Amino acid sequence: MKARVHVTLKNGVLDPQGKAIGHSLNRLGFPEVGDVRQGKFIELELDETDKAKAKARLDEMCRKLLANTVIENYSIELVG
Amino acid sequence: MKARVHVTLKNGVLDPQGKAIGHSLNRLGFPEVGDVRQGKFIELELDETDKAKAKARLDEMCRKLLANTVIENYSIELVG
Amino acid sequence: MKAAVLVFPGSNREGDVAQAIELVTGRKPQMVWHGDGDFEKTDLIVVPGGFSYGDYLRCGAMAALSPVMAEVKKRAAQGVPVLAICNGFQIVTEAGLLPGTLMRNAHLKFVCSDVHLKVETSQSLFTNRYQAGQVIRVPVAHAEGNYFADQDTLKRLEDRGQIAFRYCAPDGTVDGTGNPNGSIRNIAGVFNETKTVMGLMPHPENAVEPMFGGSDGKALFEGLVEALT
Amino acid sequence: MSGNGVSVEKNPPVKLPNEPVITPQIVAEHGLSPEEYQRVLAIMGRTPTMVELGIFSAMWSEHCSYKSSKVWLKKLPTKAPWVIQGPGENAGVIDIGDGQAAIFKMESHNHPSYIEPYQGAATGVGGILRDVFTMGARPIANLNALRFGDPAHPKTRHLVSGVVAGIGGYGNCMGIPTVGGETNFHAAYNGNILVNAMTVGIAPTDRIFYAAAAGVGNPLVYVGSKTGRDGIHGATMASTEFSEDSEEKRPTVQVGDPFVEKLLLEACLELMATDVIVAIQDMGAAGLTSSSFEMAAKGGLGVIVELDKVPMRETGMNPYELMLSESQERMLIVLKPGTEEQARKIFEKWELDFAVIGHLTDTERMVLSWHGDIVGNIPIPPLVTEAPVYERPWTLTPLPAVLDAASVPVPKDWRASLLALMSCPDLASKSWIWHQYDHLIMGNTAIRPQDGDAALVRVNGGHKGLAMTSDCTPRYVQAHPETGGRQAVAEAWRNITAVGARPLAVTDNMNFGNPQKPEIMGQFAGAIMGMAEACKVLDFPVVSGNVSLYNETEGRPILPTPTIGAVGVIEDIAKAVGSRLTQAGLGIVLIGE
Ligand SMILES: Nc1ncnc2c1ncn2[C@@H]1O[C@H](COP(=O)(O)OP(=O)(O)O)[C@@H](O)[C@H]1O
Repeated sequence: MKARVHVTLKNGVLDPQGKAIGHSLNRLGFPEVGDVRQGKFIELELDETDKAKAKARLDEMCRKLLANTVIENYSIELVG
Repeated sequence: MKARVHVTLKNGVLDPQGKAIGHSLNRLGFPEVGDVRQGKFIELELDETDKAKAKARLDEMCRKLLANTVIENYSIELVG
Repeated sequence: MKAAVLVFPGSNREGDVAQAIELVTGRKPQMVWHGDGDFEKTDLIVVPGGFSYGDYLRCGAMAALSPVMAEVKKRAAQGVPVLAICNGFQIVTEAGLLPGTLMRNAHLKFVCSDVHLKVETSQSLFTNRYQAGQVIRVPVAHAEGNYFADQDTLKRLEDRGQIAFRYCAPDGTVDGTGNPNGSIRNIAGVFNETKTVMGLMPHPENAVEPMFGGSDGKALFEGLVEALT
Repeated sequence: MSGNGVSVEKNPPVKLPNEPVITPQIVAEHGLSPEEYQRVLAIMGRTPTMVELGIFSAMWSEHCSYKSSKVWLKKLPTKAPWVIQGPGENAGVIDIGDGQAAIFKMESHNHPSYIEPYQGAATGVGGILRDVFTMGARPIANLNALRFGDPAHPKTRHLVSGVVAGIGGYGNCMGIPTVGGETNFHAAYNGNILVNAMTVGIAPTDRIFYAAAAGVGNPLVYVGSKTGRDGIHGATMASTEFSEDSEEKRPTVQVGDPFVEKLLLEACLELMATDVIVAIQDMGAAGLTSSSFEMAAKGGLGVIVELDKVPMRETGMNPYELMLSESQERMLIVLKPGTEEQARKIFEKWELDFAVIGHLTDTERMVLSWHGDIVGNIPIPPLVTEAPVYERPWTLTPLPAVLDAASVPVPKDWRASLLALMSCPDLASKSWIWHQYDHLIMGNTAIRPQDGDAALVRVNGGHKGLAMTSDCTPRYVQAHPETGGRQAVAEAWRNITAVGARPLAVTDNMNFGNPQKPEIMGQFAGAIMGMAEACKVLDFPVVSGNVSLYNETEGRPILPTPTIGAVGVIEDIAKAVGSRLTQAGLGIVLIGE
């Protein structure tokens, strides 16, 4: 089974990367760009066939390693 | 309008970060994790209402700045 | 030799390289702000180390699109030599002046340490004061120095003698032990086809005085002076 | 301008929409005791507004007011002919000859680093760098003193890797070499790690900048990053009640942006090279509150802050949040009149925010306005003079019984003992840490980590060098605080002299448990007495420092840890000596008792 995890900064947490990207785009001739936020996107191959179980395990992985829940949110998606 | 851009490494390009995450997960007690790839996820606010136009502009942003097309692929999604 | 050192928001080794150039030439290089698309004529352009634009998104990506880099590309095409160090190397690869790319170090950590380099050729502006095969000691300081290029590119680089330096053990053996970041084929620095542009991750500018990290990097600047004066 | 200044003083503040009634619970959540709140009422002569309460709470916090430690800190010697500025400014300043000054300080970021190790440590480095460059110095070196829990504790690995990456991440990007520090492990730090960061900078002695405001009518200018809801003062409930959308406005961890700080450093130094600054102060803990308050108080003046002019990162921010936000990479400057445009140009070149947010008055009051309404109006002098100061009860730790050396068994296998010592985490090589720090940038590092008892950094291309070190052995301090405090100072002194430099001055970081416990207060008092004695004997004044109390988890305190940072000078750096054995055949000599 394949899983996709998105890790994003919580609302209100400063995102220096996103800010810098937004600035650059504006400067490069894209004035229509407003707020920009950058997150992580992680794709994992899982040796697991049970969807519910996979989801529970992924949740644990996110809390333990993939996301820093003090400042980040995460979301999990199972594909195929 | 809001847009979401995913930037991922091309197949065949080594992904040290993904590999390290995979290793760590294995070590932390998730032996079911196989290959891991890490990409970027960028959310942008756009001051643009025309979908086709927005898409074309985003494509340009990706080629110019957001992705390094020598090693990365990108995909664009418009939301709301 | 007249030199120009570029300065981007977030550059931080521009002073180090300016100091090294002053040490060998006796004159201060011209410092060029990233917004200056039009700067005085020079014999050498240096793209220094640092964290241009915070190294956000991808190292060097935003700097590569600055007005000054458009001008650097133009002048490089006319044959003006470009020395690109560390973040500078990342910037010029993003700008397409050199092939390949610099990825996150294989161990994912920033590494600051002396490394040994094997000089691959003495046939260039940048390396004429060294012997091919010579081992020199200079420091590295980076988190994204893991050189990568596809197999075709690598073959082309090797065939045309475009590898400048490789990481090695103190005795010159090129293997995993001397490689600080996982670079493919231990590549530490490369040339463009005409060998007028050189990019390298290590910092020869921080190895120009015996008391401060050794002086193995000094010959690089002396060689440039000799070739360009 | 101050034309409306007079009438402004008479107006009672306007209540903001949804402003809660101040209850004893809200007061307690602001960390004020009932007795302290009575002082607030006496000073104000009325019930404070929420933003006013928040300001008192911040200014009278242990962190800003030093209420438990002040009486003791006075015992430290702070003077010497070479001291230009002792404690009381953003950092200490000493004369190192040739018209140059060394400016340095140490500061803790213990609690934030435990919650979010990368950002906590990174913003700790950012804060101490600002303290030093605010005074006009270009930072030339960083050090850090770290204490973690037992290496076998499940959280330790995560904390160590995050803290080290955060310190490196910030310092490396700023381009300041991190040349030294110390790292120890002990189970007493399992739930409360220590992250103490120190910065040393250099400035010309005639170009040092201070925080005291001057000149009625002079503009108050905000520069740097925008203000967000970062690390808003502990009063969670108060600030959520204050807002319509509590999830959105939750107080959050401060995130550092070293890239912006690098721009801020260059912009400030560029501005300092002109002649337009009257006073300058970084916005550290308690942000806009303490910076504006301190500038006005030190200058004996008043200030009007127009909060709606503050650059904001988020929508819907209110005065309470703006005054208490701990967003990073911000500075407050008082400019000479009419120089605003000249200054603005510099900050805009560096792509930083710049806003005139108020001006100085002669009223000795801090007046806050919000879209034309007065929302806060506090008299400044009594908030300083009437601030609580506690002489907390203390019991000195008695001298432990002397251990009889004969009672310690002689090791059976010397080789095994040596290996056991060398592999214990406290003694093992720390190269895995300092290799992650750029310790060579600037090209002035003459003695690198591990190559000497102190780091040695050349001053601006000349022949002079500065030696620096940080030292403390907490288990000595625990056994007997006075001896431990003395020993820490003596060790720092020895380390400076060991590289051939002359020790000049000290900064310290007092990390202790809950001062309301007499035995903890006794540790603090003992350590101070020991330090004071050693500093006096060695003519080694304390010129800056920081106190971090309440380092406890579930009632269990950390080891008492008075970290000593020291700086010394060597006239000819070529004469320095390291500890690396450079040549075979040389003799080894043991000196001392
Ligand atoms: N342990 C100490 N020893 C000596 N001076 C101290 C100590 N703790 C604090 N100080 C001094 O008290 C003043 C206030 O410290 P602090 O609040 O940390 O400064 P800031 O908030 O401006 O960074 C500083 O000048 C500092 O040098």
